[in-house]
Amino acid sequence: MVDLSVDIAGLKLKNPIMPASGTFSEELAEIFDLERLGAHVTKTITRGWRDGNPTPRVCEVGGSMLNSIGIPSKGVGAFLEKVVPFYRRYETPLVVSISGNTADEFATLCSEVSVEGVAAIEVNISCPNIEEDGKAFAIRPSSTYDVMRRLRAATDLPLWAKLTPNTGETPEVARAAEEGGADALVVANTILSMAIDIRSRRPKLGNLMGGLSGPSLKPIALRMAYQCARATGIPVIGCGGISTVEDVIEYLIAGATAVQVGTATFIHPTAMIAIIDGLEAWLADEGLAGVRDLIGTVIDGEQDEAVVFMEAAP
Amino acid sequence: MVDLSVDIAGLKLKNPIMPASGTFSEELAEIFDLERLGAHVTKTITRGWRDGNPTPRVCEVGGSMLNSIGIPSKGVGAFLEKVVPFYRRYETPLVVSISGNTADEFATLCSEVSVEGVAAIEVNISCPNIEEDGKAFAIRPSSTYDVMRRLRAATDLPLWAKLTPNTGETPEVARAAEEGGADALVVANTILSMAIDIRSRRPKLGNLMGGLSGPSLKPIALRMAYQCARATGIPVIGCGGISTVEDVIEYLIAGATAVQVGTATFIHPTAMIAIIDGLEAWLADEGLAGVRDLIGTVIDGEQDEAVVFMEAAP
Amino acid sequence: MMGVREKIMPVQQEISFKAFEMGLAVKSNDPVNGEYRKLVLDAPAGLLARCRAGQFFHLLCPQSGGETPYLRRPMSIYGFYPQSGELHFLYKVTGAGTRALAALSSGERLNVLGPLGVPFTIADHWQDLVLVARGVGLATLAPLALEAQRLGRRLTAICSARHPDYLMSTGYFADLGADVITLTDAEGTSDPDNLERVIEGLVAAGRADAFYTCGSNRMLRLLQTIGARHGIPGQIALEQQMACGIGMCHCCVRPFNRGDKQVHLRVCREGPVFDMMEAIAW
Amino acid sequence: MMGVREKIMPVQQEISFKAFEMGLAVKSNDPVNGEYRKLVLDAPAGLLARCRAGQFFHLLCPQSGGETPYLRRPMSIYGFYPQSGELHFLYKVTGAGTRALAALSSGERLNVLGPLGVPFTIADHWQDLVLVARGVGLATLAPLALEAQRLGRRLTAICSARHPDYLMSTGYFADLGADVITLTDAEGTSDPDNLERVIEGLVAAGRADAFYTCGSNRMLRLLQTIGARHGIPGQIALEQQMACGIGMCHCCVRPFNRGDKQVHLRVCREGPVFDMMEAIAW
Ligand SMILES: Cc1cc2nc3c(=O)[nH]c(=O)nc-3n(C[C@H](O)[C@H](O)[C@H](O)COP(=O)(O)OP(=O)(O)OC[C@H]3O[C@@H](n4cnc5c(N)ncnc54)[C@H](O)[C@@H]3O)c2cc1C
Ligand SMILES: Cc1cc2nc3c(=O)[nH]c(=O)nc-3n(C[C@H](O)[C@H](O)[C@H](O)COP(=O)(O)OP(=O)(O)OC[C@H]3O[C@@H](n4cnc5c(N)ncnc54)[C@H](O)[C@@H]3O)c2cc1C
Ligand SMILES: Cc1cc2nc3c(=O)[nH]c(=O)nc-3n(C[C@H](O)[C@H](O)[C@H](O)COP(=O)(O)O)c2cc1C
Ligand SMILES: Cc1cc2nc3c(=O)[nH]c(=O)nc-3n(C[C@H](O)[C@H](O)[C@H](O)COP(=O)(O)O)c2cc1C
Ligand code: FES
Ligand code: FES
Repeated sequence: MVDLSVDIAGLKLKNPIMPASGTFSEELAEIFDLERLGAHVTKTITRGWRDGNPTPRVCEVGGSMLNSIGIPSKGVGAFLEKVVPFYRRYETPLVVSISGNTADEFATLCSEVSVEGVAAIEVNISCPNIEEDGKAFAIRPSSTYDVMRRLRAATDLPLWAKLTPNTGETPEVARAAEEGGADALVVANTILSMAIDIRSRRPKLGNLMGGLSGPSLKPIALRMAYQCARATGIPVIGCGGISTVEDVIEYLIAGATAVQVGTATFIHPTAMIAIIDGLEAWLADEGLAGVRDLIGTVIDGEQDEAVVFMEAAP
Repeated sequence: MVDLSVDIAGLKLKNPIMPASGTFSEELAEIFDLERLGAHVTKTITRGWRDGNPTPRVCEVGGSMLNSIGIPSKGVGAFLEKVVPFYRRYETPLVVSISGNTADEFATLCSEVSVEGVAAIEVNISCPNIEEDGKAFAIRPSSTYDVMRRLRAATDLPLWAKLTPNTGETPEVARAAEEGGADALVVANTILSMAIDIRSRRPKLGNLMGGLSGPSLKPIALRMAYQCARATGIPVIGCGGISTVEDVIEYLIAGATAVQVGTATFIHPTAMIAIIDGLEAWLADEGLAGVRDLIGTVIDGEQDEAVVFMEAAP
Repeated sequence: MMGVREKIMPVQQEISFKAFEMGLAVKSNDPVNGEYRKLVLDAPAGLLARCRAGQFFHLLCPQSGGETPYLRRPMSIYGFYPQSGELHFLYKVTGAGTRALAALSSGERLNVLGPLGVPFTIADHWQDLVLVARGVGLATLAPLALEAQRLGRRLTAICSARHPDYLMSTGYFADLGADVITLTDAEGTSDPDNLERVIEGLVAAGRADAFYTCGSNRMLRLLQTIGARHGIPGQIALEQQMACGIGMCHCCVRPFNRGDKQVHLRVCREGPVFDMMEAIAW
Repeated sequence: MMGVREKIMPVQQEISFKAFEMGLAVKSNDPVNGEYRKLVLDAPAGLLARCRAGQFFHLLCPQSGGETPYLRRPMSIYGFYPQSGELHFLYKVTGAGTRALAALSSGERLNVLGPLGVPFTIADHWQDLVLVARGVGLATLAPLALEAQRLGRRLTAICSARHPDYLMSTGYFADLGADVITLTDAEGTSDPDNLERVIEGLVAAGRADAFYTCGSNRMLRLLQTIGARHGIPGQIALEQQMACGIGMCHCCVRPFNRGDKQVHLRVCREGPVFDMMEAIAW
């Protein structure tokens, strides 16, 4: 029997496979037993009620997708009343994703969701920081550090910081999150993209732009996961374009301790189950004792990160 | 007869289709008549001789590719002696792509290549700025502005600034390039990515990381082209993932005045010719008088750019 | 690689599985007329037993002719026949996904996810049903005729099309004992004024306890007006771009009037069948 | 959409077109043994007339079984027969691209780009040629036998393989009048020491004016040693990951010794055939 369990800053998961925020909800329990997952991760909520973006909120781009759901939210009250209790029936740890447009609001929400039944808080700092120039907190190291300090002070639960690919400073942002108090990094959110219908000359999303997810995102998010694992000492949870066991193995080798599966669940609702079974089989075939024998085993010749970054730019 | 010609800051092109730097060279003349192209764009050169990166320099990722060629260069002397004269046989304007790791070296090279037979200079500011922290000039507005000022002072030829997607500040960088003296923007270069061979546990590129190009890049680069066209008053040359006429039309509608075709030429060496013919046929079918009737015709409800950016982040 | 997907999952204590992902064999896939095709799949009895009129399946269209549709495509259940073990879809070829469907030949497998969504309901006191359909809307409304027959209700099917050649399913409705009224653009009978006259006639004759419709904006407005005028309720099946199809992603919302508020509801989950009076024309 | 691609381009003044992109029909595609397959394409005379031993084509492998190979795959010309209008490839199924090739059936079309690269050369005073091949290296070296026969040179073909069952093309070489020496791991005859003995025997017999080899590092080292010892020249065909295949992208470089410098040369353009003494073992 191979050991699929991993440890994310003290939180033990029975396997390293969990859903990505916004691509998972209670409804999936109608398709398979959610107890099989390594963790449950809820859609990002905000404190107050929000409507989300205009439709269409989704479109297809060459084997991947764009979304501009925005963050429709019923608010923290409804969340604590309905969503958290639903997940109490499972032993699987519950991770709650939150967001806020100001550090204040964000921190308040963070303490409000620090309740029994919540095992960790994922802070979606890819959302706009409206106190500065409307750019996501996680675009710059300084705003990342500032908001993480505030969030750290607001809860004793493990804090997972979810980074954005819309930055040129991934290692610096990762270090800023660690210094600000993050216990783990979720790498990464979607990358800002666009598609236009050439017949109507309208953007395919009601919101004009949206986030790219699915297979096209994988090489970008994998690079970020690798950079973050090297740049920090905290666990990295890889996320972006995972749809097969091979994708998961690639992330683990790159240095991720666990992974999140997003868009793939839209294509195959049981994708995560297939991946968990497949990972177990693959490890057994390779004669490995467990997932932990795979994590961070990339043979990279210990190249200096800065040099690597410089030289890779064409 | 539809009019395919476009004007890039005073430089008239017979059609809006040109190759992307690094994906084109004299050798292509053995496959079709290079006179058919809107412009010729050479591989980026540096002042001195450079070796380029370790092999493998290329790998495939789900319907796209990564490269870490680096910038092997024979230096400016060899370039002026061999390459520039080759293109003199064509009437098609020659655009020379240059790069440098310091503003000084970059500016010197810029004046050195300002010779007869060169119609415009494309400055690849996606290369590392080793005077700062090794990040590409075009990652930040300030370093973009500084290097563009130096380059502007070094030549009277039209300057095209080639931007990078490895930034969270595309509109700001675009404005900085314009203010620094760019006559046009080339949007964009490749995005930093990675792939690992799960059997050998080695990165698939000798250089560990490399740039993603091809179809996966399209929604990202299209978004940037749209942002740049809105943020500045100078022409935008779209680049990233173009392989069909439909892709070109999408970029033109988004606001690009011309486009560059890169990786698609590796798959079909005559891709650009097919696109030029196809564009002419499509315009005729639609009853449009010329390319210029298409540029920037996206119906975007004049949404405020900052808001759009904020709301798109999930 | 993904072979485990069709494995039977252990039953959970409190939640029972409602929708299934499975590969079904194609029995036939033939053109109905120039624009529409009917796809017949071989489906297990257990799956067909769960199907209801108005629900849909989310179809994973295969790669075909160099095109690779990525997201699933929602398709209404056009018919489900536990006796013959068949699941039917009626579809219009519009883009990459439906082109890929059109390329399926007998014996090939199609991965389907369903049944999904909220079905039509027929209240006990709705004895006379009126169904108003145009184009591919028929696909969604057709199984309602079966259900009406099963419950012994009378049904009038008003079928509208561009041209008499494009009228579909009229024989199907007639066979199930429905009164069929056909209206076409070519004959000049499908305009809103005439449609209104036809429906008002049914109302006057006491043949309209409830309306059922689908898709068209113009029809929705008209039926809402007539419904409000006479206090006649109704249901409408709506469409929206979807990703997950099961309620997770909130891609597929539409606005509805509920009381004095506007609410956003998910077409895949709270729909695709909605209260006709709450729906908002677009 | 891309239909114009195969249109004939206007001839330019100073530059003539050397390589062509075209779709060729598959005549056959059969297994040669467990690991290798032979692909025979129907090719126009004009294209075959340009082919030379040692050159390669860059193949656009189709989508197949859910896999979508993106970049082209380089394959040596295994044979070109203007009389029968055939172009042959011998390939080993290793990954997505070659799996897609293996799935091609007669009549389907394969998009090829070529012929590309620098061919083998046979200097006038090289009367006795020695070819040393293992595995798929045979694909590259085989057409050299044809050329040798055409020029009336004597050829010794040393064919090495894991097992006698995996020896390929020995009949082909023999038919062309070559002396064939087979060495296998299974029989314990393929080790470097024995190979060296065999080659030294040929040298001693005056049967080795030039060496031709391909791919293997171990063989390169051995032949360089023997070559240096006796002043015998040679050529080697090398491989490298490629993107464009025509010299534009600089993906495919390898280091070579030239004078006292190391230079980087493109396998697709300055190669795939290089001077054996300049090549650097890896
Ligand atoms: C609940 C529901 C039931 C439906 N039932 C039927 C039916 O029985 N028969 C039928 O022919 N069509 C039906 N449709 C519409 C059908 O889903 C679309 O025609 C189909 O998705 C088009 O896919 P495509 O790839 O061919 O077209 P494309 O235009 O290339 O599709 C591009 C994207 O847009 C989405 N899309 C395009 N049109 C629609 C639409 N009208 N509704 C939702 N998404 C769309 C596609 O799913 C895909 O993601 C139904 C839609 C819904 C929501
Ligand atoms: C000039 C030249 C001639 C060749 N001739 C032959 C031949 O006649 N018969 C034959 O069986 N093989 C030959 N090869 C090797 C052949 O190109 C590879 O086996 C093939 O590309 C593998 O593709 P794949 O998708 O099946 O494997 P994958 O491993 O999935 O390929 C992944 C990527 O790596 C590249 N790649 C993998 N192996 C090689 C390799 N050895 N050389 C270059 N690129 C590689 C592929 O092109 C692709 O881009 C030749 C290579 C070169 C450079
Ligand atoms: C429809 C949709 C909604 C999403 N909503 C959220 C969200 O609310 N919060 C968040 O942090 N990420 C959200 N994401 C991003 C995903 O969590 C994930 O980071 C991204 O999709 C990349 O993973 P994937 O390629 O596996 O989908 C959303 C993604 C999608 C596709
Ligand atoms: C092999 C390769 C080499 C490249 N070399 C350069 C270069 O030297 N300078 C440059 O500015 N961009 C270079 N690029 C980036 C391309 O010019 C282009 O911006 C990018 O590939 C995106 O376009 P595409 O998706 O059409 O390929 C290179 C790209 C590739 C694939
Ligand atoms: S399609 Fe995902 S919620 Fe409806
Ligand atoms: S493969 Fe592009 S230069 Fe050789």
